[in-house]
Amino acid sequence: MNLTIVLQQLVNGISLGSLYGLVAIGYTMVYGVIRLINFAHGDIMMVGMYFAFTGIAMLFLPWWAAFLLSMLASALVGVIIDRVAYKPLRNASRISALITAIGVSFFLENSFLVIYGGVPKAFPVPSVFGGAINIHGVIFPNIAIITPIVAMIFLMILLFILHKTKYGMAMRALSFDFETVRIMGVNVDLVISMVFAIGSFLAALSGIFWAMRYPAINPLIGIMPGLKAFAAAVLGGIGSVTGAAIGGFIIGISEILVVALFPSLAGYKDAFAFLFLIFVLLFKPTGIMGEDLERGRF
Amino acid sequence: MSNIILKCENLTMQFGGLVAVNKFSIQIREGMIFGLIGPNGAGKTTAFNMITGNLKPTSGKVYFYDKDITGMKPYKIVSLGMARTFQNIRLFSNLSVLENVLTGYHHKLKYNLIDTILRTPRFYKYENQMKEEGMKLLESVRLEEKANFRASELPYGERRKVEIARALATGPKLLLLDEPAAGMNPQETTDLMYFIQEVKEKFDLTVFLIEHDMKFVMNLCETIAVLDHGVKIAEGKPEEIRKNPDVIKAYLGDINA
Amino acid sequence: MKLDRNNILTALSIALFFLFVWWANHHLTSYAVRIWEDTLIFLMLSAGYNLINGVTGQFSLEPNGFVAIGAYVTAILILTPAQKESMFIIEPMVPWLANLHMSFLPALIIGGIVTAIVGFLLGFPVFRVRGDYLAIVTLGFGLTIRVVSNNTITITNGSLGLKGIPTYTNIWWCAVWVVIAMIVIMRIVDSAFGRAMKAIRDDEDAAIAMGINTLWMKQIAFVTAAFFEGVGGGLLASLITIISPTVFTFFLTFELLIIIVVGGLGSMTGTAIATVLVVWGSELLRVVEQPMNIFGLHIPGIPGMRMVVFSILLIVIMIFAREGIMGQKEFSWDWLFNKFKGKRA
Amino acid sequence: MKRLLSSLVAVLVALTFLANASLAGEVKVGVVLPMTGLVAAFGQSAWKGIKLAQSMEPKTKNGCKVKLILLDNKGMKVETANAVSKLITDNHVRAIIGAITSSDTMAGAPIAEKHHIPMITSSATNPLVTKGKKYISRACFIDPFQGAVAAKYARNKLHAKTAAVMIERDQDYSVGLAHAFIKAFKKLGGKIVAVEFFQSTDQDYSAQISDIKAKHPDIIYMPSYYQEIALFARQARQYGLKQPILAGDGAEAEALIKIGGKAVEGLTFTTHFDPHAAATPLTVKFIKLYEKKYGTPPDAMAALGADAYFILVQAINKAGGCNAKPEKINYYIRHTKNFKGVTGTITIDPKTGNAIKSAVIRKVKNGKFVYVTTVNP
Repeated sequence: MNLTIVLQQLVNGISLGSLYGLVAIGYTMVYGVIRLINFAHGDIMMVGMYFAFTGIAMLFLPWWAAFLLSMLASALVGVIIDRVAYKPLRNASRISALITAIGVSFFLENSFLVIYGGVPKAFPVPSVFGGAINIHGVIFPNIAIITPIVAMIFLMILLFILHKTKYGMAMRALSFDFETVRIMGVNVDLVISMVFAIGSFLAALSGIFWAMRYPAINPLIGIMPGLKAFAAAVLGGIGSVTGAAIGGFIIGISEILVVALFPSLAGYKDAFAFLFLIFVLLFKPTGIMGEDLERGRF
Repeated sequence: MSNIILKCENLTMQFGGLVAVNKFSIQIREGMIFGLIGPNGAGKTTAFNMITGNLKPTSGKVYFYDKDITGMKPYKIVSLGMARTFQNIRLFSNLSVLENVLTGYHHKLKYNLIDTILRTPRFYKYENQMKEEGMKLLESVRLEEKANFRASELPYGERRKVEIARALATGPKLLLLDEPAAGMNPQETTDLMYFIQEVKEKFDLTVFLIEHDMKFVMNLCETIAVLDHGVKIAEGKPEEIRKNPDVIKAYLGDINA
Repeated sequence: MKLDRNNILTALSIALFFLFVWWANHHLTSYAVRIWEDTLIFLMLSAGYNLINGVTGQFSLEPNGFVAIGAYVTAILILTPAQKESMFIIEPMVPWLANLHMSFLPALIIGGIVTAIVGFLLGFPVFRVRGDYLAIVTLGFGLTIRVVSNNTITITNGSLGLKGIPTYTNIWWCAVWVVIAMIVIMRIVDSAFGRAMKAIRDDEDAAIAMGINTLWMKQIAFVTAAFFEGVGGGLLASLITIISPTVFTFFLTFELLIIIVVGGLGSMTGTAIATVLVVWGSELLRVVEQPMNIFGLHIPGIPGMRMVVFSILLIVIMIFAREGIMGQKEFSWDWLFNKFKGKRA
Repeated sequence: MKRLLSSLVAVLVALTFLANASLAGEVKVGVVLPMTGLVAAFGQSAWKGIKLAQSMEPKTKNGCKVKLILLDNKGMKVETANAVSKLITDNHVRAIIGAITSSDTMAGAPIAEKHHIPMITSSATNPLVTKGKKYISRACFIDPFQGAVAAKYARNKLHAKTAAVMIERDQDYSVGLAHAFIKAFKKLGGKIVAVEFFQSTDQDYSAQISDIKAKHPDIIYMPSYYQEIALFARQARQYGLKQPILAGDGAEAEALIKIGGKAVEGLTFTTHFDPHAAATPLTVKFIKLYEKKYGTPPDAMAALGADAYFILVQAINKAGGCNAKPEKINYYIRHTKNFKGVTGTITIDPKTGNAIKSAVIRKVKNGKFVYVTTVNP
């Protein structure tokens, strides 16, 4: 194992990690405001991929238009899911909501299976994102470099929204106290919808970049990254947006590096994220950035 | 003089940088009704939780009859003879009133899992014995007619009584009540006062209660301690406390409100 | 056991159940018998699952892991050494396992016990967390079991799985085990242990304050569930004759979850009704995936519709009928007689 | 709630009867395929092939319609067993086509065997599928043969001395085929320098690629499915791994080229048939109709599905057409000799039920699959 390979893998891990991070943000924000593990969040990634696929390969839109429309449509799907399936359960037990979320996840997977079939689709990668650059023998695929940059930009925009706009601040306030926010005259349901919209928008973004990195998509593709992103969200301290991003990086980088350094453990790769998760929950149940599991913050 | 049933020595609880309770020390003698008062957020419930084992104190000691119970698991403390109720009544809402009481017997259960599965004579004997005891207990608090009601179907005042009965079922020597009168109207409060005195006599208890309602405490307790910002600022007989300038200062807003 | 009215009636109804099994075995098509076998095994799995999820209120997602362990242990024990030798083509099996061979009953029991031990050991770390975190951690356990069974090639034969497992399982094995499971579980529920479990479900902190050792009660529920899920896994292994890591995916857990939710979290009676409805419903729902002609109208089959229907069903139940069929209520003879008397009066 | 459920059940029961109401003059054939789940792609392909084959030959000798009853096994073993059981005792089918994967087929096999109903699988290549069974046959060759063909090609044609093998650890297909290849390659004097593992859900192979790159093998053998192969090839080429990649029949799908793009250029694989090597007149006809109906050339799954159907119908005809008994159908399936099918000339060994047929080697050239050579057994 020489230095070039380690460097190469590191870049690879950072880009994978930023994809997990983008999905983890959605988990963490939804958990922050309504205390629900949105099981279907990973599937929104898949929805984003298929929407973008439809836009490019079937409607022949330019890629940027297809991507943007896909993210907006996925945001809408997220909002609809919340309104139809989760909202009636706001006052029910958290377990009821969680079971419903599992149901929604299965519903999304299977309805896309019915609509698009189980055959993996080839995701059309725009040429800008293809190719690789070679720096002194170290090879960096373009997508691996673009991904973290895009993720960073969106993270900055999100942090700006959360800290500088009225609704962003309402989102943060919601994670502390529902009633106070309601009294303050903010439309709580609207704020929750916005949280779902933002989370789903970012999940779709992540999905699209995932699909350009691994351009074969199928209806079950969101499950694994979704679970790992959830582990990342907990690792970073659920409720913390920055924590989610950091958790994503940790999971992504360690996953790639462990396989690179110990190839014999490659078979156990999918269990790593969960071992991390269990470890964190057992020894530091609040995650890296979080303070208290029962008290969310952004 | 009777024995000291509960002794706290310099109990301290820190949450992060925040000191919720600072060097809290008290002694409670057998047969007393002891009250702990203080404004909202003074650290009363935190102090309670440290005594009952729900929270592990940052430093300090708790003794129950000279036995060091600091940091002991709550269910073990219960079996030593200390039971509690909660500020916002926490009954097992889907269980019947009788079943709620029966859970109190659990720590001295006399049959095991094998008896349960094989339904041995021992199972029937002790199960029936428990149910009889439970009914007797309910009779003594005049709730026998509600035995088969679901806990969530009872009116508020009765729920508090069931919660106390449930605590009594564990066979306590010391009963800790966390704001028993919270959320009650004056009539219910008066009833509760008599009720607490009655069970104290009947079950030969020592009672340690937290309360917000000054009148309730003044009428019921023999000794009162006052907590403010995590620090004990006074202790004494009701009339002494009433006159204590520190207490008046700490409570000013509250009393006048 | 006392010979009172209720116990006699219970014994009679068990006899009636076995009579039904005998009748089914002789008069139903082998397809119907097979679905009944599935139904009974699923009933055992979901009864255990409901003990931990519904009665004790610890929402967890591990059954696929438990079923896998039971299935593997049982399969390894009932396969002959010769079969194992011919099957392990990548790497030979570890010798002490390769030479182990026994009959079905001890194999099933050992399968259950091993699963119970794993459940016991797992209980200590996972019950340190509550609520939705417990769900995720146990979900991770199920996934880990799959990853492990894929990688411990000298024990599980990796992805190739175990093939040609002798078929001992028949409807009688399933029926007897399901009766045992239901009796054991319902007796636990109807005892001080069951009350303590329900107390934990309703309010864990209050349960602790009542002197209940909550970890221990959760462990009893978890280990009991693990035992029966392990035995169920063994029955399943011998029924389908071939197991591999892909048999025990999260999908299995999802099916059990639907069952206990439809039946009512916490009600074994509900679980029994729901198992029959869901397993048979799932078979009948095959119709929606086949092309149909209804009054001359041709509707092409839509593969995958079954799962869509099931997931919608789950969501609808959670939103509009969270209690399921039975809520937390149980059928009991007393209830039946009271109802009877009430109508007369 | 209760009322809702019971009425739901009642409707379902009614629908079942409607769906099952059969007409006279039919020969019912069950089809068990994964139409949903992780391997749905193969099931859906095979179903296309089977349906087309049925439209080409919808009737048996005496004018009976072949009625296909498709059940989805979701790619799951329990479901497969239930589906086979239902087809036999509920639908009274006389033969079954299916399932796709070896393990699913093996879960259904004991039931078909017990009821003496012939079952023919289009694509289960594991040798154990038919082992010791009297009623299970297949239209495809078996893994040891395919692995040996690949090893021979690598050693003799590509003159490879060393090979790296990429194994999809949780696919018995991949593990079995890799095992066969390694054995044959070593026997021919080759050396395996690296064995790398990955999981079905993996999409990132950079770690394995780095390791292979360090070992400098002459070729890379990756017996896996097209999606994984295409993603692997893309990443391998991106990271400058230039050795030829060799694969098995799982590689054959249009999606391989769509996903892999330039990276799969030159990729070589063993498979069941090649349209351009037009083995039989049926091949030509089938491909033409397939392209007309679906707009793409058939993949191996479709072609094999069709062959399973054609072999079965031939056997039904020989066994008497309309009134053919399952036992007799089975006899004629097992005595299929020099049948000119879509995937070539097929003979089924009466003793083992395995198809004896040639393998084809194809490669990707200019974004198309092209014929390389045929290897006879």
